[in-house]
Amino acid sequence: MPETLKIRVLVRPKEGILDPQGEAVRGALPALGFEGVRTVHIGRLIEMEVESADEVDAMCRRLLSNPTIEEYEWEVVS
Amino acid sequence: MPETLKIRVLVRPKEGILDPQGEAVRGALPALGFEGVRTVHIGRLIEMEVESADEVDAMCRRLLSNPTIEEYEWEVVS
Amino acid sequence: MRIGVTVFPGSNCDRDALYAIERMGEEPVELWHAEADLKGVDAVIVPGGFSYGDYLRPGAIARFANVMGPLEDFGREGGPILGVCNGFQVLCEAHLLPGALLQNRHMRFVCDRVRVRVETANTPWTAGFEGGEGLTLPVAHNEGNYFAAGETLARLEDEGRVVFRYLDNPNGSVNDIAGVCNEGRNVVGIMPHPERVSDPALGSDEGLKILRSVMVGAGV
Amino acid sequence: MGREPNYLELSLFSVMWSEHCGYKNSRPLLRRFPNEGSRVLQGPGENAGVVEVGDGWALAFKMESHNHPSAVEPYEGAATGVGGIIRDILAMGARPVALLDSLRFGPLDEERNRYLFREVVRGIGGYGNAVGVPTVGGEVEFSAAYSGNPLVNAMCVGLIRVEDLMRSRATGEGNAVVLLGSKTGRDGIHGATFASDELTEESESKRSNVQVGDPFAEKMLIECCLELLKRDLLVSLQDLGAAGITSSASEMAASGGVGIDIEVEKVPRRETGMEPWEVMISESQERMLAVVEPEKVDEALAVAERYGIGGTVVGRVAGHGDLRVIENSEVVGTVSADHLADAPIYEREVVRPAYLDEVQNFDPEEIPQPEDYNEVLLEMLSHPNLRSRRSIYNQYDHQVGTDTVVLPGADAAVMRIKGTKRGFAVTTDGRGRHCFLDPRGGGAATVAEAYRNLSCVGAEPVAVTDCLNFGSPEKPDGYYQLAECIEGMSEACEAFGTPVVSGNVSLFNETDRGPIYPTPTVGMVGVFEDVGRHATPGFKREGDMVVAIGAGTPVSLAGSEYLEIIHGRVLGRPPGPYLDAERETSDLVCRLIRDGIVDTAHDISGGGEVVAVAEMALAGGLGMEYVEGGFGRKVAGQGAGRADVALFGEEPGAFLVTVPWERWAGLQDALGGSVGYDQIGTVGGDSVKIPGYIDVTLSELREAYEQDLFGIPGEVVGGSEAVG
Ligand SMILES: Nc1ncnc2c1ncn2[C@@H]1O[C@H](COP(=O)(O)OP(=O)(O)O)[C@@H](O)[C@H]1O
Ligand SMILES: [Mg+2]
Repeated sequence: MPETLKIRVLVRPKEGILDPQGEAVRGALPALGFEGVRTVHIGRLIEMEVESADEVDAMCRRLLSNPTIEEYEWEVVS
Repeated sequence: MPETLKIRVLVRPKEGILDPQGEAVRGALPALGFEGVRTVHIGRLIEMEVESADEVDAMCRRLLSNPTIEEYEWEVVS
Repeated sequence: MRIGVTVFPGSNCDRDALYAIERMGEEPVELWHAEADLKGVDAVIVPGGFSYGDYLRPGAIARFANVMGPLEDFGREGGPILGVCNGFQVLCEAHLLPGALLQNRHMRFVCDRVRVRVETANTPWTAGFEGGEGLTLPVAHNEGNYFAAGETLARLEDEGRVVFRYLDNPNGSVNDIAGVCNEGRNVVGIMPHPERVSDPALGSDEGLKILRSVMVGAGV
Repeated sequence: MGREPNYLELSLFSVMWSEHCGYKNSRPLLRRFPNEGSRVLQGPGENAGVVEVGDGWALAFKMESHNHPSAVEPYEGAATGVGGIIRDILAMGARPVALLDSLRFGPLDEERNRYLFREVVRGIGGYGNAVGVPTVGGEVEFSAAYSGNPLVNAMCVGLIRVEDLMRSRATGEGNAVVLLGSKTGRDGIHGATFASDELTEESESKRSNVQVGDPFAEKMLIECCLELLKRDLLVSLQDLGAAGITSSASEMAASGGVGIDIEVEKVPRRETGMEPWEVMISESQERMLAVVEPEKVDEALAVAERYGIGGTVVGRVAGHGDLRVIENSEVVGTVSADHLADAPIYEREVVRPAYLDEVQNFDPEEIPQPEDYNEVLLEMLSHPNLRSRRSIYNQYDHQVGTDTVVLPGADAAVMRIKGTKRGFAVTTDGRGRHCFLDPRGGGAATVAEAYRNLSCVGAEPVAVTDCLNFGSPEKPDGYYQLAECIEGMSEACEAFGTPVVSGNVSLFNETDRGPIYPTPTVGMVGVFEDVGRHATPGFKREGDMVVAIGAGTPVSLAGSEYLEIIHGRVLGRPPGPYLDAERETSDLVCRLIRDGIVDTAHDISGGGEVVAVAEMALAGGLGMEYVEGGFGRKVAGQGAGRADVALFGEEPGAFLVTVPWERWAGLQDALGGSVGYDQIGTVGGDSVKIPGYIDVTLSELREAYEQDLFGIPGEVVGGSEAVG
C-alpha cells in the first residue's frame, strides 16, 4: 500500500457572509461567564488521508467549499 | 482597547464515534472522479478573537464541543 | 408531456413529485442519479429531500452525480428545469442558478405554510400566472436562506429574475427571495414545495399551477 | 448448558437477559394485555403489531423508548430512537409513513432540562426530516418528576399490502444470512459492563460508545429493503437493535425453530481489533439482517449495491437449534437460541404504596376561587403543559410523502392511503400525573384519552401500541405502579375493543431525585373508510352553535392542570374511569363526524372546558360567545357549583362540537339516547366571552398560547447545540 499523507482543510464563511452559528455562540458566552470574546466564526474542518496531494486543491475548490460563500485553506499535516 | 489574540479551535468526532458525514463524502469521492482518498473526517472549525486565552479551554469544554462525542484542540494563531 | 424527476441517494420528495405529475395527467419519468440519461423528457424537476444526507453542504455531492451532465446540457439548451428545496440547492451548487442557500437565520428547521408572491410570469414554471399573484405554499428546510453577492443580487432584481418572493420570510432570505431563475429564464429554483399542494384531498392544489405552467410554455 | 460458558457466551447472555431485551421483570405482567381482535393480523411477539385497514391494506406500528441514551446525549439519543423504531416497521416489510414522539422533561426553568428538550426535538427532526418520514404528531409534558430523566418515546406507522407481510422467522437450512447496511463499530458496547483489560482509563476518556445516527444510511436501507421485498428476494427480515446481531439472529432462529451460524470475521467493520463478542453485541445503527435463499443471494447483493449500502453474507441457517459464533472456521461460542431468547422471569408481590393515601386525600374546599378568571385562563394557556406545540412540530417535516390530511396541532394526525378513499388516524397520549395519583385509573385514562382523540377526528379506533416508562420494579412502589397501570390499561383496552398489538418497556427510570411518574404512553391507531369525512378542532363558521356532549361523568379539580399550574398542587384522585359511558360518548362523536353532521370537534382534556374552547377559537381564528347561563357544562348536571370547577375542572369523556343551524336538528336526532348535550354558545367575533367570568380577545389568547417553548428569556446554552 502506498504511503498516505494527512491533509487538513479549513473552510470558513467568507467575510460579510451571515454566520448565525458564530453569532449565537458569541451571544451565549457572556451568560456562561466568558467575557472578552470579540468575534466568533464557525466553519468546517475536514481531515483526510490521501495517496497524493495533487488533487487536494481541486477537491477543495470544487467539492469541499462553495466559493460563493466560503473560502478555504489546506495543508499537509504529516 | 486591549490587544486581542486569534484563537483557532478544531473539534472532531471522538475515536470510535461514527462520522456519517465523513463516511458519505469518502464513499462519494470515487464517483466524483477523486481517487486515492483513504479516509475523510469532518468536524468544526471555530475561530475567535479573545482578550485573553485564560478561559479558552473552559469554553471549548463547556460550549464549543460536546465532550460526550467530540474532542477538541486549540491554539493561539496570532 | 414527459416530465423527469431526478432521484439522488437521499432525495425524499421524488415520489411526491412523480405523484403530482401523474395527477396532472402527464407522464412522470424517474431519472436515476447514476445514469447519464434524461430519457428524452420535455422538462425536469429536481425534487426536495436530503441528497447524500445534506452532508458537507446541501447539494454539494449530488451536483457531481452522473445525471447532472446531461441535465446541465439540457438547461443550457433552454430545457425547463425546476429545482424544489434541495433541488434548488443542487442547482445552485451546480452553477445552473446563481447564489447559495445558507442555514436559516434562526438556525432551526422550519416546516410551515407561507405566503408567496409570483413576481414574474416570464418563466416556463410561472407562465400560467399573472405576475403579482399570491400563493400559500408549504416550506420545509434547514438551509433556505437565499444569498447572492451584491452585483449578482442587483442583476437578479434588475433583470426580473426573482421569480417568487416571500410575504412572510421564514428563513432570513435576502430581499425575501423564495425563488430565482437563470439568465435564460428556463431554470427555476424555488424553496417552497408546490408538489405538496397539488391535491385537493390535502386541502389545496395551489401548487399544481406552478407545475402546470410548464405545459403552457410547451403549448400543450 | 452443561458446562461453564466462556466469555463470549457470557456476554451474549448478559445482554440478552438484560431487562431491555429479556423483559424479566415485566413479562408476566404484560400477559394481562388483551391482544386479539378482528382486525389484528399480528399481535405482540414480532417487530411490530399489524392491523387490517381494508382494500387489502394493513398498518404496522410500534412505539419504543430511548430514554437513557437521550439523557446522556439528547440529540443522538433521540435521533437513534427514531432510526430504531423505523427499522422495526421496515422489518415487517412495511413502508414507514408516519412518526410520532411522546416526550417528558423536567421544568423549563432549569437549564439542563431546556438543553435536553431542545436537543431531543432537534434530534428527532434531524433524523426524521432527513430520512423522509413525516413526523405527524406526538405530545410533550413538563414536570419535576422527569428532571434529569427525560422520556423519549418514538412511534412509527408503516403501510403494507396484507399479502406482503414479512416475519422475522429464519427457515430453510442452508439459506444465507445477509447483513445489510452500515459497518459495525464498537457502538453501544459499555466498557463498564464488560471489564476489559485492553481498555485503560485514558483510552476510555478518549473514545466514546455513544451511538450516532446516520439518517442518510437509513434512508438508503429503507429503499433497499423495500426493493428486496418487492422483488421477492427475502425469506425473512429483522432489524438489529439492542444486543445487535446476537439478539436478531437468536430471535430469528428461535422463532423459526432452527439454528444460525454466524461467521464473525465476515462482518464488515468500522474499527480495527474488534473481538468476536464485540462484533456480536455491537449496537451499530442502520443495519438489518435478512435470510436469503442461496440462488437469490447475488441478486440481493446487487440491489444493496445499487442503493450504495453494504450487503454481506455473514452466516447460514443451520439444522441445529443453536446460535453458533464461528471465527475463521473455528467455533468460538455456542448457545441455544431458545435459551438466549428466553430470559428468566421474576414475579413479585403487589403491595399498595403508602404515598397513595396521602396524595389522594384532597379537599377542594381548601382551594381558593380565582378573583380574575381572565388572568387564570391566560396563565394556563401560557404554561408549557398547555401552550401551543407549534414551536416543536414546525421543526418536523410533517408533510413529506404528501399523505398528511390533518397536520399536527389537532387531536390526532389524519393520513390518507393513496389510491383509496381510506385513511387512518394516529395519536400518542400519556398521563403520568394521573398514573402517579391513581395507577389503575390513570392507566385506563391513558387509553381513554387516546380513544377520545381518535374519535374526535372521526376515526374508528382499532388497536394500541404502548411504552411502559416506570421506575424500579425492584421497589414495591414501582412494581405496584407497573402492575396497576397495566391492569387499568387492560381493562380499558377490553372495554374499548382496542387490543395491544405491540409495545416496549423502559424500567429503572430513577435519579437521585427519585423515580419518574409512572408513565405508560399509548399510541393508538384508528381507521377511516372515507378519510374525507374527518373533523378538526378549529372553529370554521361564524354563527355555528357550540355544543357540549358528555356522559354525565363528574367534573373535578383532582389531579387537574388547574390545580398544578394555578395552585401548585399535585393532589386528589381524578374521577373515573367510566369506561362504558366514555366509550358510548366517544363512539357517538365519531359517528356524528362520519355521518357528515359535524366537522368541528375537540375533546375536553387538560385545562378543562375553557381551555378547550380557547384552543378551538385559536385554531380557527374565530371567537365564541357563551349563551347566558351556558357556562359550565349543564350536561347531565355537571359543573354545577363552583365556577372554577366548571370552567377548569377535568372529566373523562366530554367533547365540544359545532354545527351550523341547519344541521342542529340532525344533531339532536343523532344525540338523543343516554348521552347528555347542551348548546353552550355561538361561534363568532374576535374574543372568547363567558358572561360574568371571561372576556378575552383572540390576540390576547394568542399571545399567551403561541409563545415559543424554546425561547426562554435569558437562557444559557450548553454543550454543542449552538454549534452542531
Ligand atoms: N412532541 C410533539 N411532536 C409533534 N407534535 C406534537 C408534539 N406535541 C404535541 N404535538 C401536536 O399537538 C397536538 C396537541 O397536543 P396535545 O395538547 O398533547 O393534544 P391532546 O390533548 O389532544 O392529546 C398533538 O396532537 C400533536 O399534533
Ligand atoms: Mg385531544
